[in-house]
Amino acid sequence: MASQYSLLPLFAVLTSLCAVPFIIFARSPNTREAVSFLAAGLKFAIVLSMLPAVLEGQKLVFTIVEVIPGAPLQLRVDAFGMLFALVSSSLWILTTAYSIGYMRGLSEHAQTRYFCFFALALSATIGVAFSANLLTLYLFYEMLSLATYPLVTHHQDEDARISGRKYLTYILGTSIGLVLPAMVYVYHLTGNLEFSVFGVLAHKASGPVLAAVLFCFIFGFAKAAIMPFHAWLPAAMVAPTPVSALLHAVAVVKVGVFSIARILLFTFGIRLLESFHLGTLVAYTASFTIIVASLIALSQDELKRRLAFSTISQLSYIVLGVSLLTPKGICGGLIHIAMHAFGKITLFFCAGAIFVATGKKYISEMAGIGRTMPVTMLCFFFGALSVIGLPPCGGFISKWYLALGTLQSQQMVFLIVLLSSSLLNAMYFLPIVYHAFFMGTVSGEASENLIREAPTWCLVPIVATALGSILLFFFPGIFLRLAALALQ
Amino acid sequence: MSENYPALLVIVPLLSAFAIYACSWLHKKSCLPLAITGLSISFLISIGLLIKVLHRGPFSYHLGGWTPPWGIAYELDQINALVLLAVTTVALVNLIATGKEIERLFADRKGAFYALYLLFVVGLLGIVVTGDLFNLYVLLEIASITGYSLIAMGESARAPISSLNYVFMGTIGACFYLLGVGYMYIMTGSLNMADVRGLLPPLYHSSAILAAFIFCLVGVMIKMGFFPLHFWLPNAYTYAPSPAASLIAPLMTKVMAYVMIRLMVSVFSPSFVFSSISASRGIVWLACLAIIIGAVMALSQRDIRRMLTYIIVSEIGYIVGGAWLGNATAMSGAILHILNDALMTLCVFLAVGAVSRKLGRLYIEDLAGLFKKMPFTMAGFVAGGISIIGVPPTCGFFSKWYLILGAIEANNYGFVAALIISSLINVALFFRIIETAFMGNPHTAAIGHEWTSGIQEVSLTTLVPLLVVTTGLVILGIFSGVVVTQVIRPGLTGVF
Amino acid sequence: MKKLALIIVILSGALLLYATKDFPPWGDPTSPASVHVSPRYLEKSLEETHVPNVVTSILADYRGYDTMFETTVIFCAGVACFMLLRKFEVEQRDLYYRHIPTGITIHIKGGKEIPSTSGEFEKIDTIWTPYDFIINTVSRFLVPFIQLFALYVIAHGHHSPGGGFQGGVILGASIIVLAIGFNLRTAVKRFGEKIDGIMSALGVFIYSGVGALCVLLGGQFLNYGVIAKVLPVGKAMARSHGILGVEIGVGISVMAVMVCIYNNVASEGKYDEGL
Amino acid sequence: MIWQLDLAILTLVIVCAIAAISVKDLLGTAILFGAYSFMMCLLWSIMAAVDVAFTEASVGAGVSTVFFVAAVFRTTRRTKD
Amino acid sequence: MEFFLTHLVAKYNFWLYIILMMIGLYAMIAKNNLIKKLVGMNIFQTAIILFYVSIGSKKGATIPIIEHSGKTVGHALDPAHYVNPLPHVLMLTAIVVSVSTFGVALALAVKIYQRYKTLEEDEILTRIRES
Repeated sequence: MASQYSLLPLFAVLTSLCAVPFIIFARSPNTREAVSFLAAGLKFAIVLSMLPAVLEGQKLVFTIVEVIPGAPLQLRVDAFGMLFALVSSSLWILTTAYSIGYMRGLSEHAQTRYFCFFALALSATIGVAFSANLLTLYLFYEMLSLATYPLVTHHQDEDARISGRKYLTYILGTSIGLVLPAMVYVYHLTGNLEFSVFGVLAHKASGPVLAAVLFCFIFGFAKAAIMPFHAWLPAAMVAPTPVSALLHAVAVVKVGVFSIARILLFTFGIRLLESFHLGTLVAYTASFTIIVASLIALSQDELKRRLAFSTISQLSYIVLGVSLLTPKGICGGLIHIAMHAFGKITLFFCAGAIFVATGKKYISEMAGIGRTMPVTMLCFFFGALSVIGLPPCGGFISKWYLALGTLQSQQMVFLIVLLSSSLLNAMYFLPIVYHAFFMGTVSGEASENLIREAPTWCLVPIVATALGSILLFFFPGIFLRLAALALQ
Repeated sequence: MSENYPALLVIVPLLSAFAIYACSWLHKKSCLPLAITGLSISFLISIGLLIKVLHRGPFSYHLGGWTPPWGIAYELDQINALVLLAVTTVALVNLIATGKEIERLFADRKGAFYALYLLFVVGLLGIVVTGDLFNLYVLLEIASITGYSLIAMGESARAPISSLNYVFMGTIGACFYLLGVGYMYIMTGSLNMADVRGLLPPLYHSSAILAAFIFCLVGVMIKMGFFPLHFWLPNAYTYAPSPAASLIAPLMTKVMAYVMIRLMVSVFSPSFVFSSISASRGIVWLACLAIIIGAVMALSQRDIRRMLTYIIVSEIGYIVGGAWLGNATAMSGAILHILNDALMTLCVFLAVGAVSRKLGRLYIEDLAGLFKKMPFTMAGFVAGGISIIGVPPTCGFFSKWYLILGAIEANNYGFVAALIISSLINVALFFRIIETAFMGNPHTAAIGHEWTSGIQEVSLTTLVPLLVVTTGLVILGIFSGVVVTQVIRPGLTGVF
Repeated sequence: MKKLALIIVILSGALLLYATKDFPPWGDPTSPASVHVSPRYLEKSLEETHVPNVVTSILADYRGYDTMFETTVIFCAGVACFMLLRKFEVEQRDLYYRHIPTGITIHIKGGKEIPSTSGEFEKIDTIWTPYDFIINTVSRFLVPFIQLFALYVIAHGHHSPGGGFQGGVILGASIIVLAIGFNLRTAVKRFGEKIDGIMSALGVFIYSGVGALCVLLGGQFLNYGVIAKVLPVGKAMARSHGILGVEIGVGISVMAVMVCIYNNVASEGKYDEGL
Repeated sequence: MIWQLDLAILTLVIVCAIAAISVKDLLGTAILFGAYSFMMCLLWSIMAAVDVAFTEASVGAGVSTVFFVAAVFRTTRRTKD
Repeated sequence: MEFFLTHLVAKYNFWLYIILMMIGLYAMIAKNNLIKKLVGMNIFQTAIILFYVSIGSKKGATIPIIEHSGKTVGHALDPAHYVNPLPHVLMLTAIVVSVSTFGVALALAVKIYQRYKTLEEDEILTRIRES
C-alpha cells in the first residue's frame, strides 16, 4: 500500500495547538470563541482534505523526529485513524458551539482556561488518531490525560477535587503502571513499536506472556473504561456538560477504545490473536462489562450518571466487536465508534440543555419536561434510539454488523450478550422519554405550558447531532468503506 | 586557541572568580556582570568542546606540556563533554535567574558569594574533565568546601549545623576516595586514569585493588547521597539559601554519580566491576530500596523543598541502579538521566525558589490558589514535575525508558517495579501540590501573606530562565534519541 | 551511637588490614610506586627545570595544576570564613579606653567614642591584661626576622625544603604574632582587611595568570617552557623562573588567607578585638 | 634510622591522638592536637619527607593550633566527652 | 615467627596509620562535641597522609633533593638513592586541603555557637526541637 510523505497530518495536529496562545491572549470573549471555532473548522477541513487520498488506499506519513531507535515520533494517516479523526473533528465543531452556549448560559468562570485546554485536548485526540506507532500514541494519550484534568476539575470545588483525584489515579496510574512496562517489553521483544496489519509480535513470545502483555494494554488504557477500571467515568460527571460530552462521545473514552483496537489489530495482529485464542478472552471481558454496566445504569437516577454507565457498556461493544476478529465484527466495532459518538453526544447535549434551561439533574424530576422542551426531548429520543440500536438511527447499522460478526465467529454467547444488552438499553432509556412526554404532572400546567427551550447556541448542535445520527442510518457508506479499508 | 579549550573551560571561571573577589573590595557593582561573563564564556567553550569531540572523537590535553603519567592530563570524550555542557548550562541559567535574589540576600558580601559560586562550578567542571585520580580529589575538595559555605549561608538557624554535618560526611567521603587512590597508587605506582587502567588487569585478584575500589565507591556514594549514606543530604539542601540550593542540588549529586560511572568505566574495566566482584546485583537492589524509600519519604514531607531533596535521593537511585545493571542500554539510560535530572531538578528548584521569594515558608498548604497568582512560575513547576514523573515528551520519560529497557534486558524485574512504583508515587507527590495550588483559595492559606488581587509574578529575570529550562526539558526529551545514538553510545563503545 | 561507631570502625579496620596483606613491604625500593612513575622525576628534574629540590619541581611544574587548585582551596577557605563570619554592622556595646600617660582605664557605656583627636587615649579589649613589656618587645623585634625567614623559604624553595606554601604560612604567622602580642586592632591597622582580601585574590591570580600567559605564548596551560620566548633564558631556566613566579603567588595568597581566617575566627568577624 | 627513636615517636603519636579526643577540656585538646601534629612532623622527617614535615610543622603544629585556640576562645572550653 | 616479622614489622607503618585512622573515625562518629569531631576528622586526614608518606619511603634512601655541582649532576643519578617524591607532593596538597577544611569547619562551629550557645550535638538537637 502506497505511503506518501505529507505535512498535512502535522498541520491537523498543530492547528488547535497553535490556537492556544491566541485563546490565552485574546482581548474579548468573542475573539476567543471565534478563534476556537476557526481552529475547529480548520482542523476539520484539513482532515477532510486528506480523506480522498486515504480512500484511494494511500497512507500519509510525517516523521517528526527519531526519539528512540526504531520508534520515531511519527504521524501516519490510515483508514482507521481517518475514521476516528473524522468523527472527533466533526463533532468538535458542534461541541465548541455547544460549550459557548453552555458556558455563557451559566456564565461559568475561567472560560479562557476552559477553551485553551479544550483545544489542547483536541490536538491530543487527533494526534492519537494519526499516530503511527505505539510510542507516539502513548505520548498523545498522556497529553490528553493531562489536558483534560483541568476540564474535569473545572468547578474547583471539593467534589471536583475528589473526582479529579479519581480521574488521575485511574488514568495516569494505569497508563504508567501497566501500559509503560508493557510497551517497553514489546520494544524489548521486537525492537520497534510500529503499527502494522500483520502485527509485530508474531513468533516473539509464548502464549502466557502475550496474554499478560495484552491484558496490561487492555486494562492499561483505562480510558476505555473496561471494568474494573471504569470508576473514573461516573466520577468525572462533575465536569460541565460539554466536557462530559467531550469525555464520553468525542475524545477521551473513544481514544481509549481506539488505542485498544490499535493494539489488538496492529500490534498483535489478528492471526496471532487467533492462534492463541486471545480474542475470545478479551471478548469475554468486554461482554462482562457490557452486561454489568447496563444493569448498573438501570439503577441510576441522575441522568448524567445513567448516561455514563451506558457509555461504559457501549464502549465494550466496540472492544467486543474488534476482539471477535471476524471482518464483519471488526467493521461493526469500528463504525460503532462513529455511531455511538453521534448518539451519545446528542444525549449529553440534551442533558446539558435540560440543566441549563431548568436546572434539573435527576430523571425523577423530568416528568413532563417534554412539553416545555419538545425539541430537546425529541432529539433525546433519537439519540436514545441510536444508542439502543434501532432504526432509523445509525446505531442500528453498527449493531447489525456486530451481530453478523458474532455469527461469523460462531460464538452465540456474544450474540446473546448483544441482544440482552440492547434490551437493557431500551429499558433504561425509553422510560425517560415516556415520562418526559406523557407522564406530565398536570398540577399548575397553566404556568408550565409555555415553551422554554435552552439557548439557541445549545439547541442548534443538539438538532445537528440528532440529524447526524439519523443520516448515518441512511448514508453509512463512508464509514463502512473506511472500516473496510482499515484492515487491508 | 581551540586546542586549549579544555584548560580554558576551567580557567576562565576560575580567573573571573578571583577577579570578582578582588572587585568586591574596589567596585561592588561589577561583580554580577563579571560572573555572568565568566560563566557564559565557559558555556560557549563547553559547546565548542562537545562539537570538537563529536568531530574528532576523544582526545586528551596535557597540562604543563608533560605527557601523562608524569603530568596531569585532561581526558575529553563524548560523555563527559555532554556532562560539562549540562554543568555550565545549569550554572549559567541559575546565576541569571537568581542574580537579583543574591544581590538582595548578600548585599554586603556578594563578591564572596559569586566567587564561591564560580569556584564551585570550577570544581565540578574539573572533576568531570580531569583524567588524573588525585587531581579529581583536589577539585572534589574545592567543590565541597565552596558547597559547605554556600549551604551554611541559609537564613534558617539550622543551616550551619546541617552544613557542618555535611562537612563531616563529605570529608569522610573524600578521605575514603583518597585512601582508595592511595591503594591504587601503591599497587600500580601511577595516578593517571588511563595508565592505571592499563596496569590493573594483572592485579584484579589482589585484595588491595578490591579494597581500593570499595573505598573509592563508598566515598563517592557518600558524596552523592546514595541511599544508606544519604542522611546528610535533605537537611543540607533544605536549609541552603535558594540560589545556592538551585545550584548545588542539580549538580553536585549528578556529577558525583558521573564520577562513579567514570571510575567503573575508565579506571576499572566493566569485566572487573560486573564479574570479578559479585556486588553488582546487591547494589542494584540497594538502588531499588533507594528509589522506593526516597519516594516514600518524599511523600511524608510537608515542606516542599524537603520533599524535593528526597526526590533527589530516589533519582540518584535511578542513576546508580542503571549504571550497575551492567548493560549498555541501562548505562546510557543512567547517563541520559544525569543530564535530565540536572535539568528537571533545576527547573523545580527555580520554581520553588521563586515561590519562596514571594511566600517565605514553603509548606504545601501555603501554595493554595497559587495558579491564579503566579501562573507562569507554577507552569514551570508543573512541567518539571511532569518530567520527574516521566510523561512524554518531557525528557524524564526517555531516560526512564532506557532504564526500564536495560532492566528488562538484564532480567532484573525488581528494578522495573521500583521505577514504576516511584513514578506512581511521584504522580501523587506532584498532583498533591498541583491540586492545592489549583483548587484551594489563597485566603485560607496557612500563613497570612496578604495577596492583592491579580497576577503577581516574579521578575522577568527569574521567569524567562525558568521558562527556558521548561522548554529545554521538552527539547531535550524530543532529541534524546539523537543524544543517545550520536553521543552517548559512541562514548560507550569498547566498554560493553 | 558509640556501639555503631565501634562496629563501623572495626569493619573498616578489618577491610584495611585485609588490604594490607598484598602491600609490598614498607620501604621496598622495588615497589611499583618507586619504580613506575617517580624515577623519571628524580632523573630528569634537574636538567628539565634546573630545580634540585624534586618536590618543588613536581609541585610547581610537573603537577603544577594540582598545586594551583590547592592554592584555590586555600582561597576558598579564606573567602568562606569571610562570608560566614564577617559582621559589618557594629552593634552598640560598651567600650574600654586607657589613658596612656596615667594608665587609668575608662569604661564608656553604649558605644560612644572618645574623639580620636585626643591622642593619649587608646582603645583596649574587654578582657584586658596590662601589656607585658617583654612580650611586646620580643614580638616587635621578632616579626621582621620571621618575615625575612619566610621570604627566604619562598625564594630558596628550589634548593631546600620549603616553598611558597610554607613561606606564606610563616608570613601570615608573623602578622598573627603581631595580632596576639599586641591586639587585633594594631594588626589590622598594619595590614588592613581590604589589602588582605585583594592580596588573597591576587596571589592565586598570579599563579593562574602565569599559566594563562603560557597559553597566550602558544604553549599549553602552565607550560612554563614557552616563557623562554620573552625571557632571555633557556627552556629549563624559563621553567625555573615560572616556578619561582607561581611560588610567589602561592606565598602571597596563603599569607593573606591565613590572616583573614585568624581575624575572622578570633574576632567573630567583628574585627574589633581578638584574643 | 634509629628504631628506638622511631618506636618512641610512633607510640607518642598514638598517645597524643587518644588523649586529644578524650581530654575533657577543649583548650587541652587544642594543645594536645598541636603536639600530635608535631610528633607527626617528626615522624615524616624521619621518613625523609622534609617538605611534608616542614608544612606540617608550620601548618598543623603552628597555624591551625592558633586557629583552634582562637575558636575555643570565642566559643567555650566546656565539653561533655 | 617469620610471618610475624615479614607481615608485622615490615609493615608497621601501615598498621600505625590504620590505628590512627580508626581513632579518628571513631571520634568523628561517636563524639558528641563538634570540636571533638573536628579533631577526629583531622586525625583521620593525617593518618591518610602518613599512609601516603609511607608509600614513598625507601630503605636507605635520602631526601629528594639532588646534590649537584652547578647546573648538572656530577655522577649518574640512581633513583634508588632518593625517596619517592611524588607522594610528598600529593600530601602537601592534602595537608593544605585539610587545614582549609579545618578553618571552614571552625568558622561554622563559631557560627553555630553564636546561634545555640553550645557545641554539644545533643543539646543543639534539643534546642532545635524546642524551637
